[in-house]
Amino acid sequence: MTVSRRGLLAATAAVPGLMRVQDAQAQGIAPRRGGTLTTMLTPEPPVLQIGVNNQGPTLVIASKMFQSLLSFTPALEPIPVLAKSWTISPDGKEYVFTLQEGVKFHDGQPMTAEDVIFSIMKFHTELAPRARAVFALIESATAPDPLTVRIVLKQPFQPFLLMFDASACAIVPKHLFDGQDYRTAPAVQRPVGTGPFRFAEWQRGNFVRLERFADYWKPGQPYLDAIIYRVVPDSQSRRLAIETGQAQLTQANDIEPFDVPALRAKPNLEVNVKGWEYFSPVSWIELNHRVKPLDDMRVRQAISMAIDRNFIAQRLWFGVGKPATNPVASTTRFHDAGAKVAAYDVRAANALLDAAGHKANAQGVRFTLKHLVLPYGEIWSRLGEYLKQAFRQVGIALELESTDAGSWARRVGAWEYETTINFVYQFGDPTLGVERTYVSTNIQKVTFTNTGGYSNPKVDELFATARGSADPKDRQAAFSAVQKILCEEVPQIWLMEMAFPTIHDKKLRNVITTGLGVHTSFDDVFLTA
Amino acid sequence: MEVSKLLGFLLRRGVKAAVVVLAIVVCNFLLVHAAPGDPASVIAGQSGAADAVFLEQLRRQFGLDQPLHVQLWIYVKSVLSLDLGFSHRQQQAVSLLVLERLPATLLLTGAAFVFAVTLGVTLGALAAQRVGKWADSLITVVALTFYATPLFWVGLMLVLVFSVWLEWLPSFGMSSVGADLHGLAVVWDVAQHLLLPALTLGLFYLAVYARLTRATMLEVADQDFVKTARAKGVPEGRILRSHILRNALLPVITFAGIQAGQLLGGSILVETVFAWPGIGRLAFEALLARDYPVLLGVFFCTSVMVVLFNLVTDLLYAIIDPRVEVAG
Amino acid sequence: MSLLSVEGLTVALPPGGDRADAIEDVSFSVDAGEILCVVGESGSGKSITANAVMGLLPKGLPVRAGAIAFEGTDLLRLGAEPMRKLRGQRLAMIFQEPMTALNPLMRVGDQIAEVLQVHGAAADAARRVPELLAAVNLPDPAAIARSHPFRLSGGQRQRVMIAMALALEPALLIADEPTTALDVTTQMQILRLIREIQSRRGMGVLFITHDFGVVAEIADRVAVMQHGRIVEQGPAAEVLNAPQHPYTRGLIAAVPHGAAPERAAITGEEVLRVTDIAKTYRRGGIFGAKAVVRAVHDADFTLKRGETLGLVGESGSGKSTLARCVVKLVTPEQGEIAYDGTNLRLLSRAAWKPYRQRIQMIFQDPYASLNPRRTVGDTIAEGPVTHGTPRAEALGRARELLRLVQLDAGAMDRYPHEFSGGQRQRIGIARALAMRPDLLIADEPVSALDVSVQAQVLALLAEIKARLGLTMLFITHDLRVAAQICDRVAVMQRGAIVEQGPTRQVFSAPQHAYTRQLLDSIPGRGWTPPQL
Amino acid sequence: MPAFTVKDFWRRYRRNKGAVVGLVVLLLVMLMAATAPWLFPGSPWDMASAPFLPPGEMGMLLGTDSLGRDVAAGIAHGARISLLVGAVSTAAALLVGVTLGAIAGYLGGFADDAIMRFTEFFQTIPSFVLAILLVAIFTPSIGSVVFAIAVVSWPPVARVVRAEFLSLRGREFVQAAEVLGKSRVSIVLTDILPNALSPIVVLSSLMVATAILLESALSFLGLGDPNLMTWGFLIGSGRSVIRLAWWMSVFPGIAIFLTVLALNLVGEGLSDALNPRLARQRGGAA
Repeated sequence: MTVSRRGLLAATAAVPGLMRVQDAQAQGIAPRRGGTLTTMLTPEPPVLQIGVNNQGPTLVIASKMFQSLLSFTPALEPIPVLAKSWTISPDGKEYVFTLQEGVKFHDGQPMTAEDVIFSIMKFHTELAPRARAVFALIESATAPDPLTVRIVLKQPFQPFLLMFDASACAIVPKHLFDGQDYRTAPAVQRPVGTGPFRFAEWQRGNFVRLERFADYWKPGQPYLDAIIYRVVPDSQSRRLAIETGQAQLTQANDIEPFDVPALRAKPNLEVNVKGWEYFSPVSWIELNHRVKPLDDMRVRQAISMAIDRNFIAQRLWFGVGKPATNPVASTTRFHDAGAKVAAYDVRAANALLDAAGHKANAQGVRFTLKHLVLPYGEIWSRLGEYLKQAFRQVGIALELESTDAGSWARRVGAWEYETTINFVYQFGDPTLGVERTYVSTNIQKVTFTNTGGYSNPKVDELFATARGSADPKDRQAAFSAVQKILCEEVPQIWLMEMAFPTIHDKKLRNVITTGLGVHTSFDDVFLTA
Repeated sequence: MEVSKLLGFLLRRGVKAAVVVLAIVVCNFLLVHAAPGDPASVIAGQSGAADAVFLEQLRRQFGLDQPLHVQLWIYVKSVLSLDLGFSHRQQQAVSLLVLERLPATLLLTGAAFVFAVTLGVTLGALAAQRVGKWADSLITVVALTFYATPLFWVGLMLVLVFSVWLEWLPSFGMSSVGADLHGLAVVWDVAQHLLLPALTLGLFYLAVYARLTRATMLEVADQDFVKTARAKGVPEGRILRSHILRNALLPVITFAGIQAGQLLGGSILVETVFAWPGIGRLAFEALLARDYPVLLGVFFCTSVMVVLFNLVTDLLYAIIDPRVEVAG
Repeated sequence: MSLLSVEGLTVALPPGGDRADAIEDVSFSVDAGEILCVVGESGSGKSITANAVMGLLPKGLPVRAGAIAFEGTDLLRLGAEPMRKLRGQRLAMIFQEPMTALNPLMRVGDQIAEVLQVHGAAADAARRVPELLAAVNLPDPAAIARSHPFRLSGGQRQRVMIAMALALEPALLIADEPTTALDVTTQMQILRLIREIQSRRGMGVLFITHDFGVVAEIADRVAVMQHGRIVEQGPAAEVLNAPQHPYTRGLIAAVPHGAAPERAAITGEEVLRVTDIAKTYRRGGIFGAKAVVRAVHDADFTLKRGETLGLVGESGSGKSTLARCVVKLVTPEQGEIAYDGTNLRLLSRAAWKPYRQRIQMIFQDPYASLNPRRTVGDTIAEGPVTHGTPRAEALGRARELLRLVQLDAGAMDRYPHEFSGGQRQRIGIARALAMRPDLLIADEPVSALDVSVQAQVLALLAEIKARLGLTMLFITHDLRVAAQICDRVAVMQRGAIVEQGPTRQVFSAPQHAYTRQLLDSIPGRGWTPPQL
Repeated sequence: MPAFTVKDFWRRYRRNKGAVVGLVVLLLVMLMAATAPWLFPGSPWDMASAPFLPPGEMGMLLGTDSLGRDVAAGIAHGARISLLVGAVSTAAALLVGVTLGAIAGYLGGFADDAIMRFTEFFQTIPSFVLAILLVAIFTPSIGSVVFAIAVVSWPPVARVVRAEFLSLRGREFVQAAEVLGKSRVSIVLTDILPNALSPIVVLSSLMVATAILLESALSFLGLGDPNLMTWGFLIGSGRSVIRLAWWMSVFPGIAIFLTVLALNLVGEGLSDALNPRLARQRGGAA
């Protein structure tokens, strides 16, 4: 399986987005120009410039204004966006992208290879940690002509193309940023991209309004006149808004899982949990290995066996998302279905703990652990309460600590916790999104590194092999081996392959067409009459 | 009250208020910075990816690499020159952020305040007039009910009834976005959005005012000068209006002055339930994101408002009650 | 036909009161051009009578029987609206407390104008208000009319009240203790004013008072009330000089005699010497304008063992402040308070403590001077216990003291609210005596008491003083009381002692103009209560 | 200010029917709190049945919540914490408020000025915002919630106590105590404080009510102690599913409402019974 061939294949084939429109047309529904999409946003993003801020809500809005070279199908195949086509050298080190013609920024300036190179080499490299790590591998980036970008890597890096989604490497106008402090440049307040919608108005605390970009490079598109993102901090108000038709779309965290069944039952609404394949967040109980007895593998295994993941998926998330079996999500490349954590078995868990020498006291308590509840919404509090009960069954008293986002991030970053919940985007490839949590070289006092402090030289070695190899087969072998080890040693207790419900009015079409779901440009989204 | 006296009073009170506000600024600064976590770690925690360089960059940019007393000194200096600082998180001047949100809060709290005071005083007066009769009992029971019910609960119930079941009023927001309204239509639109939150916020205080007015009216009605008025043959209605009510309003005004400032705090809950884009929520979100300059800006703003309200109250009091010298 | 004729008026008390009716079978009449004084002690029902005539009885007090005929109309059968129209127009009333009887938020002129407005004479207001204010001898009527009540003195306010009452030239003026809250000099002015206006206009006046001096000063006829009944009525001269009813006789006997008896000069050694004391009150903060009140200055006096010195003066003259300086309830800025040669002013709180046993104080208000949450026994024993006397012994002494002040020993375990005003004052005296003091400071000890009780307490004080050989500093505003009890008096005015000397000498040959003014203002000074 | 015997007091209190009802409700709530471990053995966090059971189904009197926990058990156990939070934070606020108010009112002068400026300062910051800030700083736990509520509730106490002390300080019986040579501490504790108790008692009953409301508001914003079952927590977790399971927030809402109402009624009854002016009025005799 080579990416280059698939990429070329995709490039020469029809664009999937358009295919969907054609599907619609085949059903007798012509894309209709006009109409304003009102949707919501939780929480309100601080700025709308990708790179300066890469939080979820920022990505949702900014992906309408900014584009990158590629996008990805649910199976994570690349789809051409600003890159019309591309080739990859057989040694996996040289990438040549041919850009779309006639692409203009919202300020009317044409987008050229210079903008692409600036975005990669300067803008994102400086601003974004994720880009910085990968783009450090680039030896040179040149523009033989205004519509061609040639990138040479120092070493092969097979997941390289996955970095060219708008969420990772949005193409920004060089002429508005070059020579300035990127974070404070005026363009940050009035974002200028190449996307189908341009920034119109932002009343903080109230709404963000995007309007149709008339000079968009796809003729006739986008179909919508405007998109309004309303800031609605209360989940019940959001549910009301979608129910009463005040909004036509909800995404990400907008709707709490327990509201999903009721909304599924609404005839005018469609509930979709697809569109998160690129991110594929996996949630887990994050254990701090520095805290005894969490350094004991048997204890971790016992805890893992004490958790009823089906209960969590069904009762807490109401079927949005599914139980995790493995550190690599089933939607991420190189997932090995053969590697599985031990099944839910309270008796075995108790036996394991007995064997590990943790005797229960008179109250039936073996030991006490603290749990820092993830402060990202009520559902995580419910999860904490469930875990408290589940741990109790195996004689572990779990003491909940609630906190706010500020304290949570600091404490996890400073390793000042015993257990907590975390969920992490996988970005399509274990090298990009899984490795960082388990390799000992990434034990740092920063969130989203190996904050748990797990260390296994064999695991380090396997991840390194997979990272450096250009051959997917070798990578698969290494990843399979590492998944087996991790399932055995359970450095973290994986809970769910998460998904988020995208709920929209049935009149709204083409909402989820790629593996990025609502984080795409919406240039083919339309409202039927 | 002569003009020179008034000016002197304003000057004295101004100086005093400035000292109080400055003390609050310093205290808030220390309090806010005592909270664990900083904006950089929050951003890192929410970006899905971070590294040490990233954190270091952010902290340097936010000025968090300086010692705390230096940060405090810089902040106090800038506040003294009426510069509330810059939110690096939102890439906006704090004064802009706060001013952008302030009108919404003022509208909400103002409407709730006016509603609570006018209706509360009216009901309280009515109850006092009919003390012991069924109207009094009814008003007392209603007032107690609102007084004892959690604010957010009232909000939820109102939404359930008026937005969900009856579908009369919008359930959240301050205006219909994108409806492209002009002139009076805008006012009407905002008024519709305003009704439920203002009612929610106002009902509690309505109860307070009703009870307070009733109690003070009964107290005043007992006083000698009311008897004097009766002995003069003044009709009961006039006694109520120009003798009892006027005197009973004094404690109501005092209370209103204190409470107007607290209203800003109470609006956080209502702003959350109704997605009202005001400074209460701005502060709450800023707190969660450790956006110190914004949080401090809101605190500064609210304490200035409270001080202003107190000043207005004192002036009003001095106008109504000649006994009060505006001596500070 | 009388202007006002009350026949068999009975007003019920709510159930649970100490008697069934507030007033019972009250009959009297007032003619035009006549002043009828209704006199009686507190609780005798005199105010209720007045309020019944005005139709201003509180809801809880219904009229049970009787008739009130005013100019031939039965007021009790009159509807609310016609009654209202009568009030202020034909019937007017003034009250005891000029401080609270005016609306604090309304200009004085407006309050007077209101009477005219509500009775359909609004057009006259602008002209009449200054006229009325002038008629009650207020200076600069226009300025007064623009003032708020708080700007006026008590006397001025009472004049305003009278002006308001007279606005529509009523036929009957009801005055409910109109001078009780005023200083003697002001009281005399107001009494004269009422008398003068009444005779000029031929009004009928129903004058309620508890003070026989006032009665003697102003009354044409007198009705004496006790426990809600009129026990005696008749022409003033008759009732005052030849009272028939035992109650009236008792009351009149209790009135202090204005004349000071001849007393032997006290020759004991000097106990207390107060020199060069100054106490100044400052108001206003750092930013506020300062107001300075010189409460005491130039008030030197000495006190010999066994002597009673009376400090007399009107309210605000500084006599209480001076007394409080002596016991360090107030700390003067300068001066010397030499007690047995020690300057008390300079002593610390701890160093003062031993002197607390030797200098004690009796307070004015029998209701406020006892801790309501403490039994009488504890109250009396508290002082000795504080100074180290064993509790049992202190309680034993308290029991004795109760007997001394003529209270039952059963009072020990009861609380102050179960006692009458006079009884409480006795408890206060017992508390002071429990310390076995040799200097007693009595701050208006009888001014809050009814006249009969007042006489008893004064007699008790005199007896105890004589028995225990106490030295006493006696503060009073009532010159008749001072005359009766003091060996020497010192007259205070605006913080300074303007004259002092043996009581008889000061009373018979006052040197200072102010002293003369005070003496002239004693109500009923022309009347010598008969020896009964 | 007259002192009352207990009998006297009860006679006056009884006259206010609402206050009697309030007292009965309050006693019932206390009884429920006291007997919760017997009424609903085990932890209120236990999943007792299927989630989202409406009231009455499968033996669940008040229904179950999103994890199948018994709402009735939650309310009974929550009563303990809500009352505890109310009582402890009020006690703490009283301690601070009474101490500061007493010092300010009794000593006057500079101490008074300094304390009152300090109090004003606290009253200038909107109290709810301050409470949120404090809970966030000290991380949400029962301790920090109680602390935050106490910090924002003491200023009114200090003001009331100061006013009382200021007025009582000048009373003659206090001066009498002074003249007897009693120490300052003894005067404050035995002469002034007992006579200032009435308004303090009335105020505390209302403060307990306010504290319960504040705790629920903090929980509503997700700032409650995650280990403790409180009414605030119940509503906080129930409000987002209010349309799916109305009983989850309605019943704890009613519990708060009734308790707060009862406390208010009791407060009013106390105020009537302890206020000599009112008592006199109702007594009738002029």
